[in-house]
Parts: sequence; structure tokens; C-alpha cells
Amino acid sequence: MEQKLQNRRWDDSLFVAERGAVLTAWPTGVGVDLADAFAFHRKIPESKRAHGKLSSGYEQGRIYLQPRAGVALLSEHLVLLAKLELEGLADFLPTTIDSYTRQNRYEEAQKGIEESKLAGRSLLNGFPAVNYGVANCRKIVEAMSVPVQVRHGTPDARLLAEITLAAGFGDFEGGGISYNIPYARDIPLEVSLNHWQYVDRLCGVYAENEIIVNREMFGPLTGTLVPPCVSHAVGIIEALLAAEQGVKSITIGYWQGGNLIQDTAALRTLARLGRRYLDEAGFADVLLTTVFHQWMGGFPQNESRAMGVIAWGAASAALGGANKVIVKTPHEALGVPSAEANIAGLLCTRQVMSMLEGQPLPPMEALQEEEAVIEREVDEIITGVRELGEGDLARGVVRSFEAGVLDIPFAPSRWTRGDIIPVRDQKGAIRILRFGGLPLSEESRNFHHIRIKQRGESEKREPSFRMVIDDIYAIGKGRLVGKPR
Amino acid sequence: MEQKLQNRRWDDSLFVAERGAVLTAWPTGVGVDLADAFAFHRKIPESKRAHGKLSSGYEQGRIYLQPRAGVALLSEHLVLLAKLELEGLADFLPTTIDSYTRQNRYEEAQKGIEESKLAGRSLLNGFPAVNYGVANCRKIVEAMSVPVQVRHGTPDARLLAEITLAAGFGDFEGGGISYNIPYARDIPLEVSLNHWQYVDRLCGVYAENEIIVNREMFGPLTGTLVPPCVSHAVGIIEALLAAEQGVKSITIGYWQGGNLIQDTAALRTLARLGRRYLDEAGFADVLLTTVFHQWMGGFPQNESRAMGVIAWGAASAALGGANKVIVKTPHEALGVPSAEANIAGLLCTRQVMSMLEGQPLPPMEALQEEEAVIEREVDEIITGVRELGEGDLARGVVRSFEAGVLDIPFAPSRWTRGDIIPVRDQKGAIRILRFGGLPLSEESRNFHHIRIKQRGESEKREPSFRMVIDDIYAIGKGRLVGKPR
Amino acid sequence: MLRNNRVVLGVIGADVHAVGNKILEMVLTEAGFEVINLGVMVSQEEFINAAVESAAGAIWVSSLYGHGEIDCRGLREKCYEAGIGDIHLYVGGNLVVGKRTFDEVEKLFKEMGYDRVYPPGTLPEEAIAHLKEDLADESATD
Amino acid sequence: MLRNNRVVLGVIGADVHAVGNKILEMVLTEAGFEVINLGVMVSQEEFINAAVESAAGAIWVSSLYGHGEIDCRGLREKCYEAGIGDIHLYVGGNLVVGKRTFDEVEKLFKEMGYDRVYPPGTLPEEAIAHLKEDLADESATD
Ligand code: B12
Ligand code: B12
Repeated sequence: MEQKLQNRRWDDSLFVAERGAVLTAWPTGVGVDLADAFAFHRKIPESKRAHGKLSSGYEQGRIYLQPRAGVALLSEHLVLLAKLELEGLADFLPTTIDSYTRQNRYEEAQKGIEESKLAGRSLLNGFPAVNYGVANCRKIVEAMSVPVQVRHGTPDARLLAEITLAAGFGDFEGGGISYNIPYARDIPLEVSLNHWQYVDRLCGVYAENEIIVNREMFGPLTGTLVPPCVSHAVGIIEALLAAEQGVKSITIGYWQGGNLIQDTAALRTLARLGRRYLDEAGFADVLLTTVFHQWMGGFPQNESRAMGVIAWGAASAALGGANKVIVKTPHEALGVPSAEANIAGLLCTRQVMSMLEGQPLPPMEALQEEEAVIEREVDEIITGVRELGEGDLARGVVRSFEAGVLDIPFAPSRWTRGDIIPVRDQKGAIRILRFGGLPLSEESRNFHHIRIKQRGESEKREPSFRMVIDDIYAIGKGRLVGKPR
Repeated sequence: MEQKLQNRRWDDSLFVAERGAVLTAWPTGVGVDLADAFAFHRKIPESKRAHGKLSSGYEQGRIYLQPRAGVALLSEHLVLLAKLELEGLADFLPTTIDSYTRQNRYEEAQKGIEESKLAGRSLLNGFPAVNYGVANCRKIVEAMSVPVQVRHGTPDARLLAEITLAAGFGDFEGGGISYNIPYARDIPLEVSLNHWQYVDRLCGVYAENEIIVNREMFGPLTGTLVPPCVSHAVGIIEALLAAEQGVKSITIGYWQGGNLIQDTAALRTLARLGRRYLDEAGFADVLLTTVFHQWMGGFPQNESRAMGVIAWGAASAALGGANKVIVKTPHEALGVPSAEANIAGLLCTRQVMSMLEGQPLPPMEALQEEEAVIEREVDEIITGVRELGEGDLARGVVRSFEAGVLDIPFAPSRWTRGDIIPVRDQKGAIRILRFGGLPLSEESRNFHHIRIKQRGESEKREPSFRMVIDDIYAIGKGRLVGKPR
Repeated sequence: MLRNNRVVLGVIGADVHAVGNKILEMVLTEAGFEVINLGVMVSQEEFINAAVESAAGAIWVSSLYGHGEIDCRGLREKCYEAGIGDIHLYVGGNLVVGKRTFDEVEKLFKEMGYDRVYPPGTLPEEAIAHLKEDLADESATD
Repeated sequence: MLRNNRVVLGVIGADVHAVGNKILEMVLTEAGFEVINLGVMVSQEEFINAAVESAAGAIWVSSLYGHGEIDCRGLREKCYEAGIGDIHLYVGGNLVVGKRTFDEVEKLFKEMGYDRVYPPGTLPEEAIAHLKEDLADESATD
């Protein structure tokens, strides 16, 4: 049934055949008409196109800000986004999709809409775009004056992409790895990679009609102590897979680890490595941008402390350099943020970022070292994946997750081994305590080993899973590095 | 009448003679009894002594946090400080004195107390300690479990010092320059320096009785674009003057300029230079610590933006290194902060500072250069002051302000020439556009000249006072470097 | 001594937040409980089946992602239907969408039949102490 | 054309906030006014004397440090006593202690006899526009 997974651009025939099933999975699917979609996109003014805005920001060295937001009812969603644009000064807006839709449970999403109407408040954690269908979703794009992106966490986002792209959204988050392993339990990678090839191919079709849809990969993964080499490798691989299907604008991401030097090194190597790998694969014409996520792990409950975490994320982005920042809110530890909380996060971030404009971290040895380490590690991992793929990157990904050559810590999915154990070093940089099947060289391993040992000595305890748990709780308790209890 | 100003330890006879007049300037003065004061101090537990806490923090590399706070009524002041200690986790507490007391207008302060009682809220911008007298002030020291400092801005603080020290306060802010030029209009430096010699001598007397009172100099001065070389020179000179009178514990300060490299360089050179000058003058036994003030200029009105400024101040302190941080609040642009606003500032700062623990900015060329610049400039200025003093530092100060060899921008006092015009460079570092009488070498001037020129070119305008005004408004408008309108 | 030290653990609904779940398993195990951890995305039926099969003393339901209000409704009724009506039902996490007062949330979930309801950021140790009490009480009244 | 372009400027009471004052002087001057700037720590008497002497059209009082409520009371009465009862009195800055609603503050100072009251962070341009209006009005009714 499933087409054998390969990293090769889909034949039109295959794509068309599959489309039929996708568009009939839920009644709103029939509302999708490509010719009409292209026409709608062509009328969208330049200032509302993600690709154009990203590319001019890229050239001017601007850092854009974007919140997360989505509620069950369209009318409320429109009000919410308008506030974030006007009061929060967001450069990019989101439409965050609810969790039922993410699992293709459209009936439950429908129930959520109904119950929300009755309750007079959103019972869903996002906007159920599929249930609303093309015409309703277009209202969002029409009402805003900046680009709006679809943000979700959907292993099978084919129908969601069809509907939202047809509705004029020009920016779509996700990838076959980053929207599966952290967001699902049972879905095999063959399946999600295949479904995301569909999404990428769809964007390719748009691109062939001169409508460039930006595709953003979800860099943070589980948001919990993911070492940069792992998320970089995943992001770059997803970028290569997307480019193969004809995607022309790609954003790859990284989230704030908390150590300034590591974060700066990670941001700089992400842009450099991503560019190099795309160029080498013949995709020099693809625009590659980077996105930095403010702290993605457990937040402190206290709102003033949360603002501190947010501001430090803003500073790290400015010092490190990125093309866009995804902004958190002071409600993070508590629940889906109110518009006001979201605006607070945006303005705090904006203030810090513009105060730091023109102040990138100057060159220094510590940074060079960290950059070199990340670059070597990413090369080692991607080489490992390629070897297992025997010439095919997609196949390589599947086999690598089986072998632990790719592995994501703290994930809900049974399709990653979860053998890596990350832990912070004394300065808070994320290091690897157990490597599982990661194909890192002796030299690379040694570096981690030494740094973790230093911390163990200074805390007078053997580095162990206890230390890791302390690190997970740390930010919530007001620190970066978990203290022994 | 006034004793001729000299940087020489006061004779006991002189001190005793002057004391009589000081203690009778307001009825509460008679409540001061030195023997009783010493006895009271001796019973204060170690954990509440500023000097002891500073010195152990200094050894452990800890950075303490301290808010500003003071209200008209004692009962409310006690509640306020208790909240800041318990909910705000302040390491040092303040008792900020109201502006009438600062100008020795005790009658108006009394009126302020009465009106505040009637209104049921504080009509004074601080706590009128002199009016309350020794016994009442002791309630503050007794009620708290961390050290409490007197913070003010009083050119003639002799009676305030007598009363608060006798009440058990062990930490007293101010100096003959830093609490005159930014805080008064007409008071000659001879007079304020003389009055502060009195305060320092009083601390010396305490020290001779084994009670070490910490003396903190007010580094920020006018809080408005003061170049680090100027505030460093002033702080170091005040430290030397205090040490001469027998002070054994001194804190000198610097405020966040906003450019990370300059701020880090400033903090590091402040500690280093201060130590060197004290050692060279034979005061190796004096503990010297540094305090960093979060942004002291005009704040943004929006509270989320204000939190961003606060957090960036916290990050700068952690990356740069200091022994204590004075924390601002999200109400800064609006009015004397509520306890809640103060707690918000404290917790936000605490969160960022502890996330950054162990992450001092690593060595780099840009930092080295900036440090060398500041060190050279401070040496040049202090040399200039010494030359004018012909062997006496205090006399040198007076003559230097006359000649513009020392000069503080934007000050209300007519005893500073106000000829310096500072302005930011392109990266936001504070540079000097007009040097007035500052005795800086050609090499030093050139450095400023080049940096300012770069900005002018990039903004396509001649650096001028217009640019300075844009810089003054900038943070309030969300930037560090003022944009041309 | 506890009469029953078996706890069924899981994250309900379409929720994939896995970190807290992994930590809860570890801490409960360290505290001497036998944990049947169903992981994330657990349906009400899976909770009931596991509890019946293992004759567990308690079910710990996590819901982080906001849909708890929808997902958790009816579990107590299903317990009755399955003949384990008196099992200890605990629930914790970020139970509702958005920031609401915990009093309100607690009331809502108690009405649904949960015995104990925990606010965001509860440290496991606190609930483990309650669990020990609850399971010990039971043996006392036996 | 303005009948009177002289403005007395100063920071009242024991207030030493000098930065805004320097900027106001500059911007008023640039806007074509003749500014009699008394600087900081200005008493009510000094304001009155300067206004009488210069036959100024307006007095701009700044108070930043919080004691405005005490310091500013009675200035209008003193204007009457000095025979300049109808002079335009403006006041701005951080007029009271703490963060209070501006409506409340505006009411308080209007009751004291100030014609225009400005909240923290007012840009000078805004008030200058009002001043031009106010002084122009006057010439119109002359
Ligand atoms: C990391 C994270 C993620 C990661 C999760 C990776 C993974 N697969 O595990 C990613 C990025 C993938 C993610 C995705 C989403 N997330 Co999320 N996520 C978080 C975050 C930042 C931290 C969670 C965490 O790991 N904490 C650390 C662990 C140790 O703590 P814990 O999970 O709270 O669990 C502890 C306690 O709660 C307690 N506990 C938990 N359950 C129980 C049960 C009992 C009986 C007891 C006694 C105690 C107890 O003990 C645990 C151990 O200490 C939280 C916000 C926060 N807390 O700061 C948001 C948060 C939970 N996520 C949220 C949302 C909405 C989502 C998304 C829908 C995306 C979106 N709209 O933003 C998707 C959901 C996908 C899905 N289908 O579930 C919301 C939920 C909102 C609400 N309830 O109103 C939160 C609160 C953020 C927010 N404020 O918007 N998320
Ligand atoms: C810099 C500063 C200082 C410096 C001042 C240096 C100097 N001598 O000038 C120092 C550090 C010395 C200082 C001292 C004190 N300060 Co102070 N300071 C500030 C700060 C941070 C900025 C002021 C500033 O220069 N702004 C930039 C200029 C351009 O703006 P501006 O002053 O607001 O003036 C503009 C407008 O307000 C308007 N305007 C002003 N007056 C008028 C009048 C009219 C008619 C019109 C139309 C417009 C207008 O136009 C001006 C130009 O644009 C403010 C807080 C803030 N704003 O962020 C606190 C602030 C003003 N200070 C405050 C206080 C309380 C003090 C102290 C008592 C110390 C303390 N307890 O903390 C002492 C007072 C000493 C004294 N006797 O006056 C409080 C006042 C509180 C209140 N009103 O409730 C503030 C608001 C801080 C706070 N939130 O606590 N301060």
C-alpha cells in the first residue's frame, strides 16, 4: 500500500493518486481547489508573504518575532491574532493547531468546537483548521497584515496542508521526523516521512506555480535537553528531504539551551552547516533561514521569573543571531496563554532584541571551540545516516533511528530508542552522558566526557540519571544547572 | 568657619567639636549615643552585617541582589521591607530616604509624615529617618534578617549618618561628589566633601570600635550617558577619600550602559583599578567590592518592556561580574514602585542571574581593548586631578571640577561645568563627543572620535546634541541607540 | 505497610507530553510502588483494562496539553462499570486550557469523580505521600 | 502669531531631576519660545517672581520625584496674589508618589488650578502644540 520510501521527488501520478484519498478524509477536503488557491495566493500582497519577508529580513539582518496562538473558535482566533499583531507587534503570526487535529481526530475536534461554543471559552488547545475548511481559514489570512504560519505537531499533516495552503497560508511548520518522534507514540517513521514528502511535494507544486511556501522544521524536538548536534542533524536532514520535493524556502530551528556560548555556537553553525549541506546537494537556490525558540522546557510558575527566562532567550537570539524568534509567555508553566500574556512576552522580547541590535557576540576562542565541536558532531551523525541509507537519505533516517544513529531523548515515540542521556556541564551547556548508538568519534565523545566529569567533581557526585532529572527541574526552580538535593 | 578642606584624617578634636552642632540640628539628634550604638551593633548577628556578608560573598563569587524602597510611615516601611525580604528574596534591603530629608528640610519631611497619615498612603518618596530618630530606626534593623542599607542622595548626610548608624544600620551610601553633583544645585564641593569626610570619619570611629560599616559610593551619578571613565574616576576618588578617614569596607559602583562589552569591561576594570589605587595608597586592608546598577536612565512605560530592560541588566551583571546588583522595577517610568513591582524586578533578576551563574563572558579581543581603553582613561583623569591638587586629593577634586578635569554630564549642580557631551556609538557603547576639560590623551580622544564618526556615517548625520537627545529617549522607545527621527 | 502498591500511570487522550510521565514512573518506583506505565496517548479503556488486570490500588492520570476537561470526563463511571468503582483516581498536570484558578479546576475534576487533583508543577513527592496515606487507610479499614 | 512667547520653566521643590528640564528648554527654544529656565529645586516664589518680571505667558512646572502633590499646591493662589492670576499653568512629570491612574492625578492637579496636566513620558512636542493653541487663543480674544 504505502509506496516504498525513497528520497526522490514524487511522480505526479503518485501524488495525484494519493491526493484523492487525502482530500476525502474529512468533508472539508473537497473545498480544496488548486487553481483557485493559486489565484488567491497571487492576490496576497508582498508584505504578507512569509518567503518574501524572510528573504528581505535575511538580507537586512533583521530578527523577526513570532508568538504561538490558537483557539477553538474562529471569531476569537481572529481577535486574538489581531491583538498580537497590533499590540504585540508580532512580525509573523501563527495559527497553532489543536491536538485532536494533530492526530487527525477531526470528530473530537468538532466536539471541542461545539463544547467551546457552549462554554463560551476555548476547550481546545489550538485552532482546528481542518474542521473549519478553506473558506473560513481564508478569513484569517485576509484579516491580518503580516504573514501567518501554520504551527502544529502533526505526523500526518497532508489534509491540514492542503486546506491551509489553499486558504492562503504561506508558511507551514513540521517535518517527518520532528513532527513524529516528539508528537506521536506509534507512528513508524516510514509513514510520517512519506506523509511529509506529500506535504513537501505539495509545496513543490505551489513553487512550480510561482507561489513559494516557506517550510519550517521543528528544531526543539522534545524541548528537553536535546544536544545541538542531534537537533541540527535532524533539521538539516529534513531540509534536504524537503528540498528534494521542490521546496524553495526552508527554515531550520534551534532552541535555547541556556548556555550563551553553546547557544551562539549552535545558531551560527546551524546556518552555516544547513547552507553547506543544501549547496552540496545542489539546492543553492533554496533560501535557508534559521529560527530560534526561547526556552522550550518546563518554565518557572512565577511570572516575573518566566519573564526573566524569556528575556534571556531574547538576548541569546540577538547575541547569537537568527532570522526569527519564537516567543514564550509568562503563562507558559500554567496553560495556553491569554492574549495579554502573549503580548507581554512579545514586548519584553522586542525590547531586549532591539537594545541588542548590532551587538553580536564578538569572536572568541571559547566560541570557536564550541562551533568546531558542533560541526564535527553533525558531520559525523549525517555521515552515519548516509552510510546506513546506502545512497538514500530517507532510508538512512529510518535505519538510523532503528540503530540509534539518530536518537531523540525524552520522546514519547517508540520509534526512537531513547538511549541517549543528555546532561548539563558545569556551565550549563548540554552534553551527552550516554551516547546510545550515536556515531560520534572518540574525539567527540571525549569532549563530552571531560565536561561532564568536571561537573561531577565540582558537585561531588557521579553523573547519573538523578543529575538529569535535577537538570529538567532546574529552570522551573530558578537555575540552569540542577543542584544536588 | 568651614575647616580648610584637605584629604587628611580628621583630628578627634575637630570631629568632636563639629558633632555638637550636627546632633542639635534636629531634636532627634540628641538620641544618638555612641557607646549605646556600639553595644547595639555588637548584638547584631553576623548574617545581618553588611560588611561580613559582602566579604563572604566576595570570596564565594556570589552576586547579591538589592532593591530600593522607602515610604513615609514606619509601620508601612516595615511591611514593605519584610515583603521584599520574604517574597522578593532580597539579599540586602534598603531604606531609601525621602527627598526633603536629603536636603535637610526636616520640617517639610515632618509635614509629609503627617499628610501621609491623613491620606493613608505615602506622600513622601522615601523614609524620613532623621525625623523618626534612633529608637524607631532600630525597629527596622531588628525586624529584618538581612543587612539593611541607608540609600539616599544627601549632600549633607551627617545627621542622617549619626542617627542611622546609631540605629544599627551597617551600610551607608553616598559620597562628597556622587551625592552632591547629581543631587544638588548650589552646594559647593568644598562643603559636601567636608560633610562626607565627617560621615567617613564617623564610620572610622565605628571601625576603631570593631564595628565595620560598609560605605557605598553612588556610581551612576546622573544616570544619563555617563562615560565609565568619569564614574570610575569619581568612585575611586571617593573610595580613597573614605579610606583616608578610616573606612574599612567600601563598595564602588557602575551602572548598565547597555553595551555588553563596554559594561563587562567597565565592571572588570572598576574592581581592578579600585583595588590598585587603594593598595597603592596603603589601604590594602580595606575590603573593596563593586555594585552594578540596572539601567538608571529613563525607562519604557510598558511593564513588559521594562522587565526586558531589567533582565538584560541582570544578564550583564552575571556576564560581567559584580558583587551586588541594585534592581529596578517594572514601575520605574511611572512612580515609586509598589512592593509587588519591586518583587517582580527582584525575581526576574534572580532568575536570570542564577541561570547565568558560572557563565562569565570568556576572554576576547574586543573586551581586552575596551578594558585597556577604560584603564588608560581613568589613569589619565586621576593623574589630572592629582596634578591640580598639588599633593592633596580633596583639593584636587575641587579644582578639577572648576577646570572641567572632572565633569559630569546632565547634572543639576552649578559646581560642575557640564561641558562633556557623551553620545553612543553604533553598538551602543557610551563615548564622548565633546571632552570639555577632561585630561584625556590624544590617543584616548581618537578612540572616541573614530567610534562616534562610524555612527555618524552609518546614520548619515553629523553627531550633535540632537543625537544625544535621541539617545536619552532611546530606551524608553525600545532601543539602545537613538534613531534619527 | 501498604495493602496494594500497584499504580497504573499514563497520559490521557491525544497528549504526548512524555517527560513528566517518565519522571513519575521513576519516582514512584523508587518509592516502592509497582508501576504499570501506559505512557502517553492513553485512552480511558486502556486505563481501566490495565487497572482491572493488575488489580491496582490507584490510577494516576496525567493531562498536560489542555484537553483534560474533555478527556478525563467519564473515567470514574467506567471504573464503576468495570467493577473497580472505589479505586483511587488521581489526576494532575495542566488540566485545563489556559490559566484558571486552581480552586475552580479542582472542583471541576472532583465533580468528575477524581479523589485528588494536582495543580501544574506539583512535585511527585507530595502526591506520593498522599498515595501512601490513602492506600494505608484502606488497609486500616479492612 | 503668538502674543506672548515667554515661558518660565523649572523643576519645583527639592527635586533635582535635571535631564528633562534641559531637554524642555532646548525644545521650547527650538519651537520659537523665549525660555526663562530656573533649573531644578525651584520654589513657588521663584516661579512667580520670574513670571512677573518677564511678563511670561505661561509657567511650565516639572515635578518628577513624587512630592508634586505637596510642592505644587498653592501656586495658582500665589499667581492671583501677584496679579498674574490668568497665566497659563502647565504641570508635568511623575507628579505623585507611586503608580496611580492618570485620571485621578489630572483631577487632583486641575483642582489645584493647573490648566494642563501631563502624564509621565509626555513628549514635549505634544505640550508645545497646546501652548501654541493657548497663547494664540488669547490673542484672538484680545
Ligand atoms: C516540553 C513541552 C512540550 C514538548 C513535549 C515533548 C514531549 N513529547 O514530551 C513539545 C514541544 C513537543 C510540546 C508540545 C505541545 N504542547 Co507542550 N509543553 C511543554 C512544557 C514547556 C514542559 C512540559 C514538561 O516536560 N515539563 C517538565 C515535567 C517534569 O513536568 P510536567 O510535565 O509538568 O509533569 C510533572 C507535574 O506536572 C506532575 N504531574 C503530571 N501529571 C501528574 C499526575 C498526577 C496524578 C500527579 C500527582 C502529578 C502529575 O508531575 C510531573 C513530574 O514532576 C509545558 C509548559 C511548562 N510546564 O513549562 C508545555 C505545555 C504543557 N504544552 C502545552 C501545549 C498546548 C502543547 C501543544 C498543544 C502545542 C501548543 N499548542 O503549544 C503540544 C501538544 C502536543 C500533544 N499532542 O500533546 C501547554 C498546555 C496548555 C494548557 N494545559 O492550557 C503547556 C502548559 C504550555 C503552554 N502554557 O501553552 N510541549
Ligand atoms: C535619571 C533619574 C534620576 C537621576 C537624576 C539625575 C539628575 N539630577 O537629573 C538620579 C539617579 C539622581 C535620581 C534621583 C532620584 N530619583 Co529619580 N529617576 C530618574 C529616572 C530613571 C529618569 C528621569 C529622566 O531623566 N528621564 C528622561 C527625561 C528626558 O524624561 P523626564 O524626566 O520624564 O522629562 C520629560 C517628561 O516627563 C516631560 N516633562 C517633564 N516635566 C514636564 C512639565 C511639563 C509642563 C510638560 C509639558 C512636560 C514635562 O518632558 C520631559 C522631556 O521629555 C526616572 C524614572 C524614569 N522616567 O524612567 C526616576 C524617577 C523620576 N526618580 C524617582 C525618585 C523617587 C528619585 C529619588 C527620590 C530617589 C529614589 N527614592 O529612588 C531621587 C530624587 C532626588 C531629588 N531630590 O530629586 C522616581 C519618582 C517617583 C514618583 N514620582 O513616584 C522615578 C519616577 C523613579 C521611580 N519609579 O521610582 N533619579
